[in-house]
This record gives sequence, structure tokens and C-alpha cells, in this order.
Amino acid sequence: MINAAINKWLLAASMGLSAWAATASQASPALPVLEPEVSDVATLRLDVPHRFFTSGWDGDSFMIFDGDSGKMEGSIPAGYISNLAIAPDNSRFYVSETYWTHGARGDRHDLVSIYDAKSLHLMKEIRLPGRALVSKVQNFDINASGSRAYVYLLQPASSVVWVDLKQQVVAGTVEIPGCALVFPWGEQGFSSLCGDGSLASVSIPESGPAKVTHTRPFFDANKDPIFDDSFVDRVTGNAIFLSYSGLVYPAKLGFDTVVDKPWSIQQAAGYAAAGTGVQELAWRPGGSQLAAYHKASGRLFVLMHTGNYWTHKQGGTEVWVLDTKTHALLSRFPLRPAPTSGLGDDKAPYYQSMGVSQDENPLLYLLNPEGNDLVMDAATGELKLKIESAGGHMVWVPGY
Amino acid sequence: MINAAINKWLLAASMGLSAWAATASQASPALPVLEPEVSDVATLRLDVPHRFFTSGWDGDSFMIFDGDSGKMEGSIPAGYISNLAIAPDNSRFYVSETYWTHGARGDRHDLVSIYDAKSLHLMKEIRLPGRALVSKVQNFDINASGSRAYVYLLQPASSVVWVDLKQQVVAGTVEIPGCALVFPWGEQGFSSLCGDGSLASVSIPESGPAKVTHTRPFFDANKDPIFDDSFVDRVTGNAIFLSYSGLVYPAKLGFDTVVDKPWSIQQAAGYAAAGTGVQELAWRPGGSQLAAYHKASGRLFVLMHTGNYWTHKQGGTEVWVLDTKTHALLSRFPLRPAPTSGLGDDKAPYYQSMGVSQDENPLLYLLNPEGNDLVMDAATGELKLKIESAGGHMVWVPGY
Amino acid sequence: MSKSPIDKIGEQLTRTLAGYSSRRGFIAKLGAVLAAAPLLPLLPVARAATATAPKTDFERNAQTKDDTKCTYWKYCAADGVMCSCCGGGSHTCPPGAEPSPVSWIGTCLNPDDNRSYIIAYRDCCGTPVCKAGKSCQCDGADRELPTYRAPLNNDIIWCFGNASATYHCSTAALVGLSGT
Amino acid sequence: MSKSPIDKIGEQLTRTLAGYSSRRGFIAKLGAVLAAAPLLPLLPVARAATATAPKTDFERNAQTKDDTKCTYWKYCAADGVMCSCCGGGSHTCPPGAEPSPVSWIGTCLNPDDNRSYIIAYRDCCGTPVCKAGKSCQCDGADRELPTYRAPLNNDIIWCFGNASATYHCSTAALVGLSGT
Repeated sequence: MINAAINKWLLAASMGLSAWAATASQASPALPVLEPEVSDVATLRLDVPHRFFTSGWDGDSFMIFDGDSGKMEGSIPAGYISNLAIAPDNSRFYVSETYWTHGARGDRHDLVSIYDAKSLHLMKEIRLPGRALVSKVQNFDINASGSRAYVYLLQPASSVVWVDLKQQVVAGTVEIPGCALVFPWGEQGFSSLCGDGSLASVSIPESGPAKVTHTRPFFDANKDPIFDDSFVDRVTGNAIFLSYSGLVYPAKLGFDTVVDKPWSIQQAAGYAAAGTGVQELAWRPGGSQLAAYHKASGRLFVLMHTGNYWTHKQGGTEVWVLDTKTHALLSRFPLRPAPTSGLGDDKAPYYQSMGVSQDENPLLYLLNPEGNDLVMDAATGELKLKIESAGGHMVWVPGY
Repeated sequence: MINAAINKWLLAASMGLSAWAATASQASPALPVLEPEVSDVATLRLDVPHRFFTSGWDGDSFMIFDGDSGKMEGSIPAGYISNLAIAPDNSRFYVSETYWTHGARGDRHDLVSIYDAKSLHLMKEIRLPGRALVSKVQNFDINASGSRAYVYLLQPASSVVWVDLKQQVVAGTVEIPGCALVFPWGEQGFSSLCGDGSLASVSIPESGPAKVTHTRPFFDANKDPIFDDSFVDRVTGNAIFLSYSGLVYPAKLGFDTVVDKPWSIQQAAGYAAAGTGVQELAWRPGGSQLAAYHKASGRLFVLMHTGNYWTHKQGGTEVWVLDTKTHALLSRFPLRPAPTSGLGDDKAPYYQSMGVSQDENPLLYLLNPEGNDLVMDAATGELKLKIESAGGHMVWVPGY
Repeated sequence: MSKSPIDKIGEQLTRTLAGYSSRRGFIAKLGAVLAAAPLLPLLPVARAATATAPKTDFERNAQTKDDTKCTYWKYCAADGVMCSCCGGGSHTCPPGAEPSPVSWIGTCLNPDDNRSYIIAYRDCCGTPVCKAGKSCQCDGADRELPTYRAPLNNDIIWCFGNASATYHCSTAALVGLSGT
Repeated sequence: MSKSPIDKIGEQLTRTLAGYSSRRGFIAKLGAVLAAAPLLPLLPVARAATATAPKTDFERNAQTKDDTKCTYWKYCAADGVMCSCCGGGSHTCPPGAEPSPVSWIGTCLNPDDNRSYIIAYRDCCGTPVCKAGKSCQCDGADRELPTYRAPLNNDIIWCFGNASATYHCSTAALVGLSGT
């Protein structure tokens, strides 16, 4: 409104001061003079079928992309080592973040900030007692209905802060010694991975003390640990845990968490199961956010590369698509362009992070530290789009 | 101390718990076992002959380099659109900077922050009433002895805040309507460039009101303006102002500022003086911090490219070295590697910013937005060093 | 001493063009200090837009189809990340950012009708800088002037009068025809 | 209830290795909650360093001459910007930054003497991240474990107990021989 008025005023001033008619006559009289434009502000659509979110390349914002057009729709401010959660009804974005009042010094403020998903206006900052500074997707999440948020905290003790998102207040803290991260299930629970190879499962009633159970240790956290980047369907508690060597542990998270026997993604592909030898060459999972899970179909997508053990941070040159119900390999998508020589600038295109949309015709979103990010058809591996520079090392999708 | 103790403790624990002697016997017994290392903190040397400072590529720190080794010596934290000044005795670094308490939101704090030049410890934050958010070297500077700092302020009025660096307090504000930036001279004065083509000169006594004089307009700020990136020797007041077209205006700044007749750097090179035609191809100055001045010898270094008028932001493919006393071109340094085709990745290496050390055997420091930064012998143009990524778009040197 | 909206807008614009002196302060200071200096023009110096006038490099390559490219005609003096790559448009801020009430000014030639228009470059403010790719980071310099000609300078963060003065991206709103 | 320096150091180290429970709280919780779980080893799992043991990819390429390269032997599990490129050294913080009192732990093979050493990776903290070039941004992963094995994880910002927990760069201090 103000801007429109300024435009009109400035246009009038311009016309008053200058012989604009004479100018126009020397131009193209057949074309009408262009109308003044109003400075306005866009709002986010609520019905984008293939939206995805990334962290910005230097971490101080999340970028929102339309996966069908490849266009940025907007961005959400983000503090230090921040994380994002999307309300199940897509009406709110929740950011867990940390600020110091003078950049890298001053007072520390740990926050869950709430944004309106249409205007991207900041609605509320909730002060936390602290939060872990570790860049992992599962250091922050919300429960099935979106009424609670869980924030993983490392100091002074390994614990989880839970936030009542209706009242917009911190509701409590539960210690989880020796364990880390949050994999929410249902309305009141979450599980955490533990250093002894077990899962801790925590149930927090609306009032009264939290209850904690532990599974028996089912993996060796020193020899073949489960990646931090594992998956839970927070509505059903169905979870998929992937180990460095390539073992998939299906689980049903809850107060009585059950973990099934593992199966090998390499065996699913017709290879021998990969071991943990430091000179044992095999196709191996690796990257930053190295896998993605499509809940409805049970399909697991994993970034794979060839390498020895302890290459779990190396990005992928292929995506393997696995059916977690039948334990079958469905497809292998090479990540084009393939290198021709392996030398210099012609090295394999390693992708570090991946996400998959949760709809019936899912798209895969692949991030590369160098840019040249990709959108693929998750069923066929067809390359749909390249995006010059979609962001950093994490991908979020709605409906997860 | 603590760290040394921790090391010893951990070493003892390690030796106690393990059969390390057996391990060592399987290794190379002829070589002694390596000693534990102490975690410590470096300090800056005060006697680096060719030190230079750059802004980091995303602006939140200044980097300090040794121009002889090309190694980073340290970095100084920096807020939004920050600027740096170096005490004449090299004992302090002064940073003008702006923070918001929550990243890009919250309360705004404009500061001059003082750092000890040996430890890089923050000694003091001085709160300012505001500062201009414009990325120009001359929006902040200190007087000849280093007892005062001047901070250019744009809002609510074009003005300069002066800071008493001995008392570490804001001492006052002087309005300079229609003018901008600070070119200090002597202990109590500075000049500013004005939109009417004049210089305003401001003298601020220790107490009592400031006095302001203006030169007659001597350049056309609309047609052939003087670059913001001009130079003053703050001890003598000798100044060099360079215009978009390539005219050099020598001046003596003071309460009675005198500006000499301009001369053309293109004429100095044997070409016709460059005009202001939008299709008038010529060698032209351009870039971000596009020139550097060696006070003792009066040599002016200018980043030059071929182009039409209004290409004043385009970086240089050559450095021209000019003697400001004789108005002669001394050298032209091509910025290798020269392109061979001009196409695609083989474009001319445009350098945006430049600084020159102030000693008897000066080095030139050249910054490229893509990295591949250069250190050159300022007398011969000999390439001394390449630095992978020295920083952003500004260079500072001590003794200026 | 209430002001009408138009007075406020006029004052705002005058402040823009005068480099942020308050209007009253600006004129007072002019009298006191700038007596010898000619009054600054109230509007940026315009230029003739004739079919025969030589074109700048930018104008020779300008196009009117794609506002996510630096060659888009209205970006002739734009500096920064273009909001059209950030979820906004050529004159629209992305969601969550706020257009600055003040702006710098350019004069750009539209290659379709061969007319020159005044463009108000308004920064969108209050959120961290938009992380669009390099191809959307533009640095137009046609008729761009130094800091001391603030209304025509594009190195200033044009985020005055906003809740937070941090820069997110830049827009280019067509204001009207440029005079001769 | 004053503590001797050694007690404090012991507690600090135990906290490091126990993932930041306080010592008392850690043991109490162990009793209450982790009864079924085996005690975590007090020191990271060590490995035999024999001339015949197969080497990791990192170890095959490791060198002892240039600590500004990611192949420097002590960086086998280092993650981040190496302080040796930032004005510090392989175990020295750059001026103005502060070493964290806690660290993550790696076990690296020295190619000169063919011995394995325990390395304490201490982050230097309290200033913005060091802007050294990409060639000094390393991501060693030998024996690097997930977040829930915190003492062996290198994705955590290891800046606890510092004035500010912001990360500047990473160091690698040799602590002692690794056991079998």
C-alpha cells in the first residue's frame, strides 16, 4: 500500500519533471507504456505436491524448493547447527536453533522457533535449556500429531527436552545416559540409539514420570554401528535401522520395542554380504544423510559407493532401491554424469544426502556438496531436473 | 596446563590398560615412541613484514595472512558488513561491526570492537549509535596517531560518529549532509566525498563544535564520479582520488583542502584519455577495491580491464602501475594465467580487489571472487605465491 | 503535528534521494554547510531513450522473458541476489521478508518498446541472505554511482525502516517512464 | 567438597567417554536404566598395530611431513577445518580461539614407526569458523562412530566448557600409544 503510493508519487514526479511524451514518441509508439509495479510480498502455497527443504550452504537458512519446477519457494531463517520439523498438517515449521547474541560470542540462546507456513512469519521463540550441537536429522523431531517436539541435548547429560507445541512451552527433560537422538513413535514416545548396541524407548505421559525401557543389545556399536541417519514412521513406530556394513534391522518401536533379524543389502543385490575389513572392497552405504525411506511402499533408498570399511562418510555414485518387505533389490540408479577417466575434474559424482517425497509418485532429491543437485523419479531413476545449488547436506520432506 | 595434565593422565591410563610394549616391539623398535603433545594456543607475531588482512568469503571474519609464506596467521571475528582498522603501532585491531541478537533478527548492536593484536582476545566492545551498512573500506578509519576512530553513519542522517579510542567511548557525531565516507588527515580531521562533486572537510577539536568547510565542486558526480575506493595518507593528508573514466585528482586534505588538476591514467599509458561513452571501448579501472597506493613511493596500482563506460565494477585483467608524482605509467602486469579462448571456463581472470604493502620492497595482494588469489612483487609483477582462497573482496595492510 | 500519508511519502522519497538526511535537517544543513554547493537534483539524472542512442553493454544483451537471469532488462543497475530466484518475483519479496520502504534508483531500457523506465530497487529485508545459486547473483552497474550519491548506489544495504536491516534479496519495481 | 586437579581431570575424561553424563549421574543411571547393558569400555576400543595388520585407505596414504594436508597421519579421524591452516598447528589453536577441555578420540597409525597412537581431537572454540580453503577441510572417518558413541564421533561440535560453543577449527594432539 505504502509502496504503491510511493510508486504513484514517483511516477507523477517523473512525469511532471520530464518531457516523457517526447521520449515515448521516439520509442515504439505501437506498444503501450508499461504500467508501474507494486512492491509486494509472496506467500507460500500450501498445496505443492513435491516440496522439499534443504539446509543452506552455510547453514543460516533452510531453503524450500518445488521439486516439480526446481524453483526456490522461499527460505526459513536458521541459527547455528539448526534442524527443521514440519507440522503434519503443513501449517507450521519448527526450527531448533542456537544463537549467540554477538555472532560467535555473547549470550547463548537455544530455541525452538515456530513459523507460519504460509507467511513464513516468526510466531514464537521458545527458549530451551540447551540443545546438542550435532548436525543430524534425528536430533530434533515431533510426535505423530505434531503436538510435541523432542530436542536432543548432550550437555550436561545425554537427554531429551520435550516441548509442548500447543502451550508453546518446555514441558520437561528426560535423561538417556549412553544413548542419543530421537526416533518418535505415537503421541508420547520416542526411542534412542545407545552405545551398548541397544535401543532405549521412552514414554512420557502428559503428567507423571517418564518410563524408560531398553532392548537387549542387538548390534555392535564399535564394530558395525547403526547409522544415526535411520528412519521411523512416527505414526506406526515401524523403523528401519541401517548399519555401516549394510545390514538392515527392521524394528517396531514402542514401549516394548521389537527388533527383527537383520538382512544384507549387498546380498539383496546378489553380492556377498559386506564385512568390516579395512581392505575388503565392496559396495557400501555412505554419505551424510545417506538414505531415504518411502513409508507407504516400504522402499529404502541408499547412496552406495565402492570402498573398504570406514568409508561410511563417502557419498554415493549409485542409489540402490530396496523393498524392505521382501528384502529385494528393486533398482540401481547410477548418478549421472558418470566420469570417464576418474582423474582430476572427472571424478565420480559423489552425492552426500538424499530425501524422497512421501506421495504415490515419489521424487528423489539428491544433494552434492558441489551443487549440481538432482531431482529423480524414484520409481524409474529418470533424471527430472538439475538444480544449480539446492543447498547443504540435509533434506526434509513433508509428511514424514 | 590442564590439557598437558589430561594428556599425561590419558597416556598413563592407556599404558596401564594395555600391553603397549608388545605392540611397540612389533613396530619399528629403532625409532623412539612419539611424545604426547600439549594442546596450546598460538599468538600472533608482531614483526611480520608482509602481513595482509582480507574479509572472509562469507564476511563473518577477517583473515590474517603472511604474504611471504602465504599462510594464514589467524582470523578476527566480524559481524555484519564489518570493517577493520589497524593501530599505527600494530598493537590493536579495531573492528566496526553490527550484530542482531538472533542472527538476522532481534536487537541490533552496532559496535567498535577492540582486539589485542598478539592474543586476538576481545578487549572491549564500544556501542555505537549506528553505522552505515555499506561494504566500503573508507566507511571506518582511524586518525594519524590511532587515538580516534571515525565511523560513517547513513541513518537517520549522513554523518560521522567519532570514537575516543583512549577512553574507549563514543565522543560525538558530526552531520555531513550529501557527503559520505571518511578520509582522515592528521589528529583531528577527516574529509568526505560529496554528491555535488566537492569534498567536505571536517575538523573536530577535543572540545567545542566541529568545523566544516567545502571545496568548490571539482568533478561531476553523475557523469564521471570519483570511486569510493580512493586514498589518503592520514599523516600528511596527501590524497589520490580516481574517477570512473580514469582521471587522477591529487589533493592535499586538511581544513583548507586543495585539489589539483586531474590527469588521465590512459594518457599516461600512451592512449587517448578515456571518455564516458557507453560504447567507447577503452582500458578502464574497475572492480571492488580496485586500486592500491604505496605512500612512500607515490605509486598507484590500478586493476584495469577493457570495456565500455559503466563497467566500473568489472574486475581487472591487468595491474597498471603509475607514478603519481610524474604522472607516468611505470608498468603493466598481466594477471596470469591468461585465457586462451575467452570461452566458458577459459575466461579472463578478473581480479576484484587489491592491496599493497607499505614497506620498501612492497608486495601486491590480489583477490579473485573465485579464489586463486595472488601475491606479486609490486616492483616487477613477478608472481610470488598463489593462495587457494584468501578471502572476500577487501584487503587491508598495516602501516596505512 | 500529524502528517498526511502523502507528506510522509514525499518526505520518505526526499530522504531517499538526499541520502538520508531528514528532510528538515537536510534543508537546514544545506543552508548552513552546502551554501556553495548546487542543490542536488530531486530526481536522478535521466537520459534520453531514443532508438539511435548508443546502448550500454547491459542494454545490448537485455531480455524481457526470464526474470531469474541477470540479463533481465530491469536489472540494469541491480546488485545482489535477485528475489525472483528466492521465492519472490522481480518486484515481489519472498515469503517472510519485508520490502524496504526506501530504494535505490536505476534507469533501464526495455528492449521490446525501446523506452527507458525508472526502476526502484527495493531490497527485501529482515531474514538471512537468500542462498540462490551464483547465476542469480547479479551486479548491474549501468549509471550506478558511488556511496555519496546514495540514491543511485547499489552497494548500500537498502534496508532502512525495516524491523531488521539484514539483507535477503533485491527486487526491481518499474516506477514509470524516464524523462529525457 | 574440593577436588584435586587429578580428580577433576579424571571426571572430565570419564564424562567425555561416557557421553557427557556427569560422572555421578552417569553411574547412577547405569544402575537404574542400563542394568542389562554391559559397561562401556573406559577407553576407546583399541586395535593391534602390527606390521602385518591390513591398513585402512587413510593409513595407506598417510604422511608425516605436511600437517596442512588432510593426509597428515594424525588426521585419520579428524572432521572439519584443520587448525594448522588457520594460524594454529596440528595441536595448537589459532590466536583468539580456545581449545575445548574435552575431545573425541581416534587411533591413527604413524607410517614412520608403524605404531598406532591415540589422538585427542580437540576443537578450538569461541570464534567464527575458520575460512581456510577446501583443501584443508578434512573428513577422516577411520573408526569413527555414530553420535551415540559420542567420544568417537566427529560430527559433534566439541566445544563444551568453553566461553562460547562455536566451532573455529580442529586439532589432533597425540596422547599416547594405543594398546592392543
